[in-house]
Amino acid sequence: MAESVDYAVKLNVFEGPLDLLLFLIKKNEIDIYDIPIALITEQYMAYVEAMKSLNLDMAGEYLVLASTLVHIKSKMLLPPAEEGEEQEEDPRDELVRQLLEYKAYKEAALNLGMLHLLGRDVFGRDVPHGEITDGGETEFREIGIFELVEVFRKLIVDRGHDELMEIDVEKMSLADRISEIMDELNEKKFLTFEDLMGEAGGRTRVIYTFLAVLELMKLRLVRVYQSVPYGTIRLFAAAGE
Amino acid sequence: MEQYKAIIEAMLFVSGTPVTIKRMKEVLEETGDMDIRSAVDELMREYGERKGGVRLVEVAGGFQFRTDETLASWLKKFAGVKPATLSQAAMETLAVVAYRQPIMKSEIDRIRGVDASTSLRSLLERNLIRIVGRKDVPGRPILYGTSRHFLEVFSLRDLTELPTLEELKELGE
Amino acid sequence: MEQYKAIIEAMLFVSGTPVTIKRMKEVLEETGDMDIRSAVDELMREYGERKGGVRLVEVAGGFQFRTDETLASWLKKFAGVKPATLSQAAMETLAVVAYRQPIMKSEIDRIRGVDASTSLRSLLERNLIRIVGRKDVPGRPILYGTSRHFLEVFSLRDLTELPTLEELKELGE
Repeated sequence: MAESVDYAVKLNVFEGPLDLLLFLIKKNEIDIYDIPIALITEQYMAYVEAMKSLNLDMAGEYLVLASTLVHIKSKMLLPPAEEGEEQEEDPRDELVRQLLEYKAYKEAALNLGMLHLLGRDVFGRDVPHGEITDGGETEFREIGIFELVEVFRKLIVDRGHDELMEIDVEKMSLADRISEIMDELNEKKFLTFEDLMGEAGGRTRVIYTFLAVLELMKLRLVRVYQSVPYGTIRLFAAAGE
Repeated sequence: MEQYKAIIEAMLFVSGTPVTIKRMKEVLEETGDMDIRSAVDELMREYGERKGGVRLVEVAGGFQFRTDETLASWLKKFAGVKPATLSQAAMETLAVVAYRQPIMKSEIDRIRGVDASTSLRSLLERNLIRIVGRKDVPGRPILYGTSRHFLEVFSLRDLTELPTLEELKELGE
Repeated sequence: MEQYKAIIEAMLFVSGTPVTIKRMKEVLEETGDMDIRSAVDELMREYGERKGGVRLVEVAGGFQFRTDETLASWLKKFAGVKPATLSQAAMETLAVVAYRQPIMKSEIDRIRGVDASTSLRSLLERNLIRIVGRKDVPGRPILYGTSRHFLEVFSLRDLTELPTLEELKELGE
């Protein structure tokens, strides 16, 4: 059907339900602060139905907004508050606020696109390979956290090191504490268990300190001594001079 | 031309990316910051007055020679490459990150009304945004911000040069 | 400046390699060979008279902007103060150390499938990783971990701010 095709073309250009709603408001030349909910809901639903009938891969967000619209519509049908009662909020307020906010960023995106883009409007010099590099390592890249984790992911996922998949914040907390304890052991001859726990602070940190000591023992990076039962526990760096 | 000015010009020329005053200073140890800065300003003026094909611009905290923007179509023809463009979704996500940084993903999703995963990934891969830390709330969600490369690509000196968001003022944010 | 002269200047600027008159002609279709040649000559003269850091020279049948040869030692110094970048190999090794610390070299080699000696040395030199200790087992292998400087370079408060693989997966692939 010709009309459906028309919808399909348009649907592809919407960046989401808010974008579709803004389009309808503009198309109908409606005041955004006074949206005729019944009309807009009807039109919005027509687009959503068209998407469904075309089996377009429709994001669930479109349906969420559809139900919000229906909800607002039903609220608007309720009789207005009696004189003297507290002024009720317009059921459309939250939606209007959301629309205005989205519209601001949509315009901001357009403004960004109008700047002089490197590689589109202006061009830098294509520095020949080796012109200023001093030989040695060939490929250089800018350092960033995303690059780091992405490199790691490629290494272990793409090369099938499945057993290394899990990384969680707990593991990193442990690594952090281990490194702190080893730093301290470099400066002092030994540390008492009380020293470590005393400086530990919050409860999670106490747990990580304890786990870190166990891990260090397992790695044989520290030796732990106690002179008498229930006496002071001392940690020594195993590799100490 | 004074020698240090010629050295600055040559450094700017061989570097593909913006060069900071600090980096110039590391090379020109005996030249003061003020002298370096005024030589850079002179070069900017000279290249501006020539009205040639190349300009010296201040961008991303440094200085870089770039072609004049009126010649874009000719240079595209010369290089024969189609510029990589960002999708509308990615541009919107980038705008939200730029104006609201540091910001977590859930907040971007809320503002745009759609899931921002795909655009976030593509922006990270293009090094236009970066992970800047975690928010101190339960779950410690990742916070995103724009990168230095973002300033470079959008020809901005720093974030204060972003075009103002008129509508946001109305919202009182 | 006449427009075609500015276009020629811009083409020569963006190209890392010498550009022939023929190639310029392909872009400037309506400009005659003679006009192109005389614009190039004018540019050569202008850059020569300025005595700046850059010259336009005729080389290998084409034309190329090059830095003045008397500035070579300065530019070598400039190349030496390059901002922090890492080779792919070093980046991989750093990633493995960051996420698997404390870790032995043999384990890094196993994960990367290649010998990590060179990248470990360069990371140690750059103070991005450090020796955490020696494992008290036969051979007493060295254990590596990231340094405080690593946290600074990546603007991390602590290691828990590193994103997890789960979080990366949420962004899609």
